Order: sequence, then C-alpha cells, then structure tokens
Amino acid sequence: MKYVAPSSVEEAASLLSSSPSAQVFAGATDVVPQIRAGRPAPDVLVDLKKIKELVALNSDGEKWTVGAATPTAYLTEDEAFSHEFPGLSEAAGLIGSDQIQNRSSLGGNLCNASPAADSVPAMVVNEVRAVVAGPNGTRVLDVSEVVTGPGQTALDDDEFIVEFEIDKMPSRSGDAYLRMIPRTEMDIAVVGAGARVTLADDGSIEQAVLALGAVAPTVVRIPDAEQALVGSTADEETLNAVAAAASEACDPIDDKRGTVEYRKQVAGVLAKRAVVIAIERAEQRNGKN
Amino acid sequence: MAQVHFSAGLRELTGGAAHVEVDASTVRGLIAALDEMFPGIGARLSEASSVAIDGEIFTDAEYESVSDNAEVHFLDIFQGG
Amino acid sequence: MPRTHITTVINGDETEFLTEDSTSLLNALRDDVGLTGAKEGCGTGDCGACSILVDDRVNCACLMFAPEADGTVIVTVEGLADSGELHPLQQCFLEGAALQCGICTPGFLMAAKALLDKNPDPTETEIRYALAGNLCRCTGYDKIIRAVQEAAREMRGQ
Amino acid sequence: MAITEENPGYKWVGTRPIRPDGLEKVTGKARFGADLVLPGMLYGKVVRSPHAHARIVSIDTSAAESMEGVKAVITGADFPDLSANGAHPSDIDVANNAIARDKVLYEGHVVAAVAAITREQAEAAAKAVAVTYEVLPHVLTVDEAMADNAPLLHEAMITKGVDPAPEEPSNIASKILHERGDLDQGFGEADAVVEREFTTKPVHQGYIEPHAAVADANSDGRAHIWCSSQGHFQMRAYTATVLGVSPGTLKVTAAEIGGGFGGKTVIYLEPLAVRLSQRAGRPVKLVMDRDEVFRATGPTSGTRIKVKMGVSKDGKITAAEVWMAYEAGAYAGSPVGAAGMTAIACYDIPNFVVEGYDVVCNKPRVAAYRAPGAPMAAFAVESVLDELARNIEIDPIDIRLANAAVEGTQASYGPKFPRIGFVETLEAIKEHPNYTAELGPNQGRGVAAGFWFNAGMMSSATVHVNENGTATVVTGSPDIGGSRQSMALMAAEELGIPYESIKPVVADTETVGFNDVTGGSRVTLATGAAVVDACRLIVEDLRGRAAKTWDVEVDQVEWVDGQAQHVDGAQPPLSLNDLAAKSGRTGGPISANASLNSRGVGAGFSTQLCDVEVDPETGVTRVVRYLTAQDAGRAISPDYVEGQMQGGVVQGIGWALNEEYIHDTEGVMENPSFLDYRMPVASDLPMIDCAIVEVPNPAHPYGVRGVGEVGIVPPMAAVGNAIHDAVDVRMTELPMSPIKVLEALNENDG
Repeated sequence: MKYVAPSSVEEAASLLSSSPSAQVFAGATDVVPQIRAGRPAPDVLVDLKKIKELVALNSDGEKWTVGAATPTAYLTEDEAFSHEFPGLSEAAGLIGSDQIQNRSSLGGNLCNASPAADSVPAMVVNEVRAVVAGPNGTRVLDVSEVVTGPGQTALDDDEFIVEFEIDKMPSRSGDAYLRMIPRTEMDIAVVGAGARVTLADDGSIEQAVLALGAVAPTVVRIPDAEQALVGSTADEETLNAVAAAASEACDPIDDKRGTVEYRKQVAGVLAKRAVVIAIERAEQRNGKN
Repeated sequence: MAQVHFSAGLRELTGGAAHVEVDASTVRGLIAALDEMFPGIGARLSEASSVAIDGEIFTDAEYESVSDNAEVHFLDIFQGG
Repeated sequence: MPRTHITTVINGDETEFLTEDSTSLLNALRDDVGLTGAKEGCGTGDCGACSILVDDRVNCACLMFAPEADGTVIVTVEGLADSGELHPLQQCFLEGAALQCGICTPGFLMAAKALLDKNPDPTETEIRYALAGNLCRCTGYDKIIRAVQEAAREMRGQ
Repeated sequence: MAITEENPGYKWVGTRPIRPDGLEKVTGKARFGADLVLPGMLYGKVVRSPHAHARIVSIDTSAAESMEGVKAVITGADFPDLSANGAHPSDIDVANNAIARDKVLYEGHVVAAVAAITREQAEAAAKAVAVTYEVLPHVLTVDEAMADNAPLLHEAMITKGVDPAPEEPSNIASKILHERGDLDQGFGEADAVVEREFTTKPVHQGYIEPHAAVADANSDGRAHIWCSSQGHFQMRAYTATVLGVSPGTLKVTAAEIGGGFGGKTVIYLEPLAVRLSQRAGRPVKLVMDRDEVFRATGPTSGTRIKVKMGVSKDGKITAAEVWMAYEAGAYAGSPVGAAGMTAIACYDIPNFVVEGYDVVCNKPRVAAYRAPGAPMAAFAVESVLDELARNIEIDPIDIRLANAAVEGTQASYGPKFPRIGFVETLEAIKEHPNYTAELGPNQGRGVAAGFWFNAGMMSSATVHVNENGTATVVTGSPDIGGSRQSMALMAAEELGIPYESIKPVVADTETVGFNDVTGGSRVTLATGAAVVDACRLIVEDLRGRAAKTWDVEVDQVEWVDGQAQHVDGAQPPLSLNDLAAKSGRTGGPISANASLNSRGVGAGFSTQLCDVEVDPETGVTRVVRYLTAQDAGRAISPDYVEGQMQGGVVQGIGWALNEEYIHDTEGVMENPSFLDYRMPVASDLPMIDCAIVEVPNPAHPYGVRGVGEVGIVPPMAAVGNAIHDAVDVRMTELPMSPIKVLEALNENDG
C-alpha cells in the first residue's frame, strides 16, 4: 500500500484515475478499523488533508462552505457555525471522542456510507449540497443523493467530495439532532433523528424537514410527519402523529446493536424530541433575526 | 473427637450422614478414618481443594492438626480472580 | 515495499525515521522511534491508550498512517515532563492515586493535557466527556477525574 | 470516610503516600509486555480456528514456511501429546487450550503460529497456513449443551459429583450440591415466597492491555520469557507443562501488567513464543490484538439461575432454593463451585438447597473474573430478596440486617464464620446521607450485598538492608493495583524506617521464592504476611547485632521506632543505619527470607447503594449516584483500597447495563471490539463514593482482609433493584440494556 498526499484537487483527481484501487481518505477513523478487520487495503491511499480547500470552514454571509476533510472538531469549536447550525454541529460532534473528532470529517462520515452515520440526517435536514470533483470537473449533489446503500455512494471510483455548501439558516428556523446510544459516548447510533423547522410570523410551523438515521439502508425523510407539522403549533397530538409517522417510515434491521421493534419505537420518540428542540431554537433565533 | 460435616454432594458417599464424629489429630488421620467408615470417600476428600477447621480455611491441609471437638468441613475447589 | 522517510519534531527533538506506508503511527513510534509510552489497547480508536498530541490536538496514533506525521509536531507522554520536572497532571495523577495498572495512564495524560490547554477551568461533566475516548478498567474513573480537576486548579494558579 | 474501631497508632500503615512505582507509569517508562524489544527479535502471529467446533483434518504449513522473512511455523504437533503419557486431565486441558491437537472447540482456538522478521510478513504467513477442517455441530448455551443427545465436546466426559456416576457421557462436567434443613417446611413457614429465573451472558475482564509475551529460547529449550501476567511462577508452571520441560529451564520475568482481573492467571502465548523462538533461533514477540483477546481468551460464564426464597412477615428468610448452570466454555472448570458457596453466604438461612452444574460449550475456555462465579449468583439472590422486602414492606437494609451472617453463623458452604464485618457494611450504608438523598422523576434506589472468601495461598519475600539503612523488599507478586505500596508500608511499619527508604521489587522466577498468582484478593494479606515475617526476622537479627555491639544479652535490647534501644537506656540507641554501616563486624550483610502458605484468610463483605435514572421512552439507564461500603479489615493503603472498591463497582455496572458476548448462529463472536463490547466510559458515571469499613481480621498481623474482588459482586443487583424502584420493572436478564428495559416497560403498559 502506497501513501500519497496531493496538495491540489487536480493532483488528487489524477491520482485517483491513475490507479483503480486508489482510495481517498481524510480521518480514516472508519478506514483503519475496516482494514484492521481484514478488508483488503487499497494499493494507493490518497490523503486529502494537505489540500487547502478541503480543510476549510468559511461563510460569505449567504452560505457556508465546509471542506470535505475538515475535522469535525473545527465545526464544534466554531461558535458562529455552531450558533447557526446547532443540530448539525451536535451531530458532527457526536462522532466519537475528542481523539476521533480531531480526524473525523463530514466527507468521510458521508462516504463511508454507514446507515448509522451521525452527520448525515443533520446534513439532510439542512439541505446541504456536496461539491464532487472528478477527472472531468466538478458536479454538485444533494447530500441525500450521495449515499445509495450501506457502503455504496453515487460517486464514481475516481470522484471525491471537495466541500459542502450550506445555505445560511433561514430566519425563524432552528435545527436539532438526537441519537440513541446505550452509553453516553463512543457508540454507533442505534437510532438517529434530525429535524429543522421554520416558523411562520404567528409562531406556527411554516416548514419542517425530518430525517432518520440507522433505521434503513440510507437516511430516510418523513414526509407525512413534515406535513403533519406544517401549520401546527406542534401540540401533543401533532407530535404523536410525528412519532407515529417516524416509526412507520423506518425499515430497520435486527443486528448486534438493536432490534426492529426497538428502532421503530425509539425513532418516533427521538423524532418528536428533535422537533421540540428545533422549535425552541427557532423561537430563540426568532427574537434575534 | 472432631466433628466432621459433609456437604450435600458428599452425603451420597456417607449413606446420607451429614455429620460424624471421628477420633483423629491430623487431617490426614481424619481422611484415613473416614475412608474406613465410608470406603472410597478418601480419594474424593483429598481432591477437595480446601478444608475448613473451626472456621479457618486451609489449602493443602493434609498435615494440619485437628484439635479435640474441632469442626471440620471439606470444601469444593474455588479459584481467585 | 520501499520505505518512506518521515521528518517530524517529537517531544521537541527533530526526529527522522523510515516506515512502510501501511504502518500505523503508533507502531512507528513504538518500533522504529523506540517510544513505547503510547500503548495499543485496541488498534481501532476505541480505547485511547495510544493518545498523543499532533500539532497540539489529541489523536489516536493507531488511527494515523505513519506517513501522515511528516512535517507535524508530536508530543507523547515521554515529552510531558519538562527536563525532569513533572507536568502538574503527572504530579496530580501520582498524588491522587489516579492510576492502578497504568496501561491507560499515558493516554489519559495526553487527552487531559489537550483538554486543559483548550479549557483551563472545565466542569466535572466537561472533563468526563473530554476523556470519554480513554477507557480505564481498573479505577472506575473517579480518581482520574479528581486528579484532572486538581491539576486544572494548580495550573490556574489557584 | 472509614469506620474504624481502635487505631493502634500506626505511623505508615493507613497513610496515603505516593506509590513507589508511580513515576515510571506517569512518564511512559514502565515496561509492559509488548514494550520489550530484543536484538534480532521476530514478530509472531497466531492462526486461529474460524469454526466453533471442528476436527482438524490437516494443516499444510509449506506455503507459509517458504514466504519472505518467515523463520518458524508451529502446530500442535510441535508439542508433546500429554494424553499419551498419562498427564493429569487438567494439564491436558491447559495444553489443548494453548494449541489444538485434533479438535478445535471454539472460534478463535489456536491451531498454528508463525514468526517472521516484520509484523506484515508474520500476518501474511499466518494467512498462508492452510488448515482443512471437518466442521461439527456446536452448542453455545447451557440449555443447548445440557439438552439430550446434544453434540459432545468431549466424548468421554462423565459428570463428577453424581453418585452413582452416569453411564452416558454428556457436556456436564460436574455437579455441586449444598443442603441444610427441610426446604418444604421452610417454605411452609414463609408469609411471602418469590421465585424468579435469571440469565446472564459471558462478559470479559476487559483489561486494556492485550496479552503479550516475548521469549528468547536456546536450541536446548532453556528459555527466558517476559510476559504480563498475574503470576509469572504460575506461567512458568503451565508453560513447562505444555512444553514438556522442567520449570527450572524457564526463567520468567514479570513485565508490568496492564490489568488482569483474573483473566491473566492462565497462559495463552508463552509456550507458543518459546517454541517459535527455539525453532527460529531468535527471540519472538507475540502480542494479541483486541479481536483475539475477545474471541480467544477466557470470559466468565454465561449462566442460567433459578432462585426461590421465602420470608416470614418479620423479615426472617425461612427457605432458599437455588439452581444454577454455568458455561465452562471449551474445557471443564466454570466457577459454579464458588457460586454455590457464595450465593446465600451473606445470610443465616435454616433451610436451603443450592444445586449447580458446570457445563462445557463451544466458547472460549472460561477464566477467572474477579470473585469468579459470585456476581451472577448475587444478581439472582439479591434481586429476589429485594422483591421479598417490597412484598412484606420492610426496608431493604433491615431485611438484610434481620438475616445477616455474623461471627459464629454456620456459613451456607459449611464452616462457622470467624469475625466478619457484614453488619457494619449494612449500617454504613444506612447511616450515609445517600440513603435518604432526594430522588427525581424516573429515578430509583437499589441496595445489594455481596460476599467473597478471599484466598491465602503461597508467597515468598526477601528483605535486604542496604549499607545506609534503607531496604529492598523483594517479592514475586505482580503489582496490578498498588500492592508494591502495601508491601513498603508494612515493611516501614515493621522496621521503623521511612516508607520512602524502602524499595519494593517484583522479581523474576530465579531471584525470589515461589509466589502463587496475584488473584483471590490475596497479595496484601499473604505476600504482605511474608514481608512482615521477613522483617521480623531482620529485627531479631538487628537486636542480636546491637547486643553484640553493647556486649549485653539480647533481651536487654528492644527495637523501637527503627532503633535498637537498651532496656535501661544504658547505651545510646543504634539506628538501622548505624547497624547496617557496621554489619561486617556483626555477622555480614543483613537480609532475611520468609515463605509461607498463608493462613487466617479474612472473608470480605460489601453492601452497595445505587441510584439510577431511567428514560421511560427509550429504556436508557444512567447511574446518577453510587455508594459502596466494604470491610477491608485494615486498609493498609486507603488510596488503593478505594481504587479496588471503585474499579469493582464500575466493572459490575458495565456487566449490569451493556456488556455481553454476542454470538451469531455459527458460534462466531459478533462484537469482538471495544466499540460493540460496551464497557463504561468516563461520561457514563458519577463519582463512586466509598465507605471503607474496618473490622480487623484477627488472624493477620495488620488485620488485613482481601479487598480486590468482593466489590464486583453486588452491583448488578444494586442496579437492577434501582431500575425496579425507578420504573417498576423487574429485570431478570443481563445486560439490562435499553432494548430489554424498553421491552419490559412495554409489557408493563401492554
């Protein structure tokens, strides 16, 4: 196995297309354990962390750009980003310990394509876009389009994500991400739930986006729940409808971390709770917008 | 005379007796006397890892002395962690 | 496989070594550089016993490929004491009996140093979450948390 | 906080100095098993069975032997066949577990090993060893293994402890039975009876240091081994057995050990490393990775336990019936014997039957794990006792006080108890502010108690006095939890010199007398007693030397505060320094040996109080407050007594909430990593409050009782009883994971 650390997107792209089993990585917090567990190591490992654009966090006031290889610790430590996207910042910050946080990245978490990835539901509800580079230029995908199944993405072998674009949080809006893990840290999500709500002038819900992780091959939206919320003030009855819709939207499996019944039931609970937190944050921001 | 108590597992070898008195001054003597009373029990008793004499537990207790009307128990093997 | 030449600064010293690209930074430090302070407990980033500082950030050395260390500044537990003078964390771990077998201690010291460098006055909960990536099976964590609190107080000059 | 009777005014015992070996551990200098590098050293790698039960048809090592950098490849055939020359059955099991000969009995069982110049070469060669298996049907749980005509692991296994012996072989290695009084009469007198069935899963000791050994062997088989173990003399004995050589040909040096908890009292790598090194003519280092530690080193038993108990309305236990089946893994030897003896040992019960079975199954061979066997039985008994207390509406501490074993109580396992401190631990809990602290919503409080015998066994110590009156205390007991400090504290007290002037050393098998393993909570008691005996021999020697110096009879000389003093003050006192400086004149170097088979083992009791908060919508349980009270007899080193108490509690909490072996239907472990084998992390826990109770053990010079193990016995029941108090579900399965708690909550609402 050969290690290379290109310093530009172009150099990385050509390296990828020159060797069929080349693989990009940033933190390798998934790659190393997989190789250790017996997955064949690629011939060429392309380290993206020496490319400036890929380790960057910027905002032009209209949208944020987050380099695909930016350690998630940079996001949680950035007060402006965490204030604007508390849910996304929480989700990124839940990926493992401080040691892992200094290496894990949104690009790695997304492209490892684990159904239980913590950052993906939070990215989906914030309608994050992925800028993908390849031998013939770049293209932009919605994050929800990137993962196509466990361990599979829509990227070609010689493509990689350069950065993520996140439009600034709409006014009167707030997001949240919750997950269920048996311990308080160092666990893979048994269930994950992301929510973003936008309030109308009268305080009722104008728009809601909900997404669940670890309960299906890929992150799933919950349109029924989103509809149920629009126009409501998230009263008890509506929230129970949200919970029911969330459980219904799940297509989970039994595995060493959880059962079908458990994931369905708790998906409803977390979806409900995430909506309540998102609304509180929207109301707080409402005051300041 | 030492008071020897048998755990339930051993009572199958003593015709159900849970407790007997034996005249012996060492554990070795005790086991020999018991083997006469209940043929075959001797081997089983020496296998037991430890012997309790008046509440104190001894491992490898063959030569330990047994005072008059001491209370003696043969214990199963147990291991420290 | 040809080996790669790596140049780093380790515990203040310019250090060069040769490594195979697939070798973890942990194995390179232990086998090629001879610093056995960082320990392997799992090799998959789940136990923190191999925690070191890379450019002032705490990392699991087992999750890094050795070539990634090129051009970085690394601090291991062997570099914590300043010419024989123990770091307050080392002193407080000793005084507070915050270690038993000691295999996890190097990792805890590096993670705690990274925490205190960032947050000189952490709450108990903040310390517990910052050290959640370091497993200890002997102590039940109580005395480790207290030792970090004590060291934080001393470093703040209180 | 310690509840101490009279403190005899010790100068050093009971203080909290810095431990003598701490500096190396906080600076990264301490040498653990995997840290040693020798010139020309090769890296070893073990080949393990992917099947839970299979016959080895053939092993082709030719491809591996021809690979680049490979210097040696070994299989079972490289070791003597002990069954052929009439060795003891337990030695045959040790050898077969070290490396399989004809059958593999669990996934991960060793079938071969290689040694090469680099790690990568060794790993590649290990993959190239071609093993063909004839896969056999397997059994994983006690139910499967005990079922009629279940596949047999050992064709000739006839159950022991059953008379007359059964004709047919089975997977049941042995039966244990304890009985007293009349069960029916006892249950007849009861006003309340509760009967429950409990299941627990195998759990691992979870030491953070994987097993490691370095061996440097000569062609004639003599070898030097460095290994991290709980007892290098025991490692020498087992290794010699497997290699078929005399123990004297093996020198074993104790590396620092990165945690053991019972799991490193047995051998895995040592014989393989020696044979590889012998074949290669170069030192070999063998280190397990975490995956191998889980798959192939002894967890403790998964169990099924039925408990039925009855109490009168005034809280007296009238009868108890306990049925237990413990998994032994691949070879006989689960801790069901100890479980049978400890299950109801806390209480004075007139009528009981305790029946237990040791059952082999296709899992790694069970090894000791901190008070082996006792925690599972206590989970069952203390849960049923909690339910009984609620039925007759009596305080959980009071019901235990009403039945507590005291001095003179006929223990359920036989002998009368000498002086013990169980009642004092119960009172320590009842008087503690935690017992009446306010509980929030969905919070609950649970009480549980536990007992462990502790062990004595054999130890040796040598004490040398240096020419300046300082001293070296040499023992053979590996120090995991601070025992070097205890040795130094007791030696300082005996010799009357400062603690700092004593250097405790853990020496190799050629430099100190035999020492049994560090286990059974015995080191401070037994090795401590050997150190005390050696120091007392030295004090006698010093008195004689002072008498010679003053030309008086020795009974004119007393040893007080580290000085020889003339009874009438007729001479200025002589310090240890004075005598040591002139030792040539009074007979030569000052040193003494002491070896003993320790007596006067003091049993240990622990009562614990746990507060939890349960999220009723997700079943997640968090421990919010924890108090443990434990009788240490005399806390020689309070810092490290608390450390043992807290460590045992937190291992118990992990066992209670999330730890379990998960196997797929093929008997392959699905969670062999610290990610999915969930041990508690720092953010899961509150501080663990400790109440050290001191009811001195009359049979020990310093009143010591073992403290290392009993702390892990009560936690599972304490957590389970707290969950019941919080959300009114009675958990009877471990671990009490969020999934199981939510299932129980759903059944309650359903």
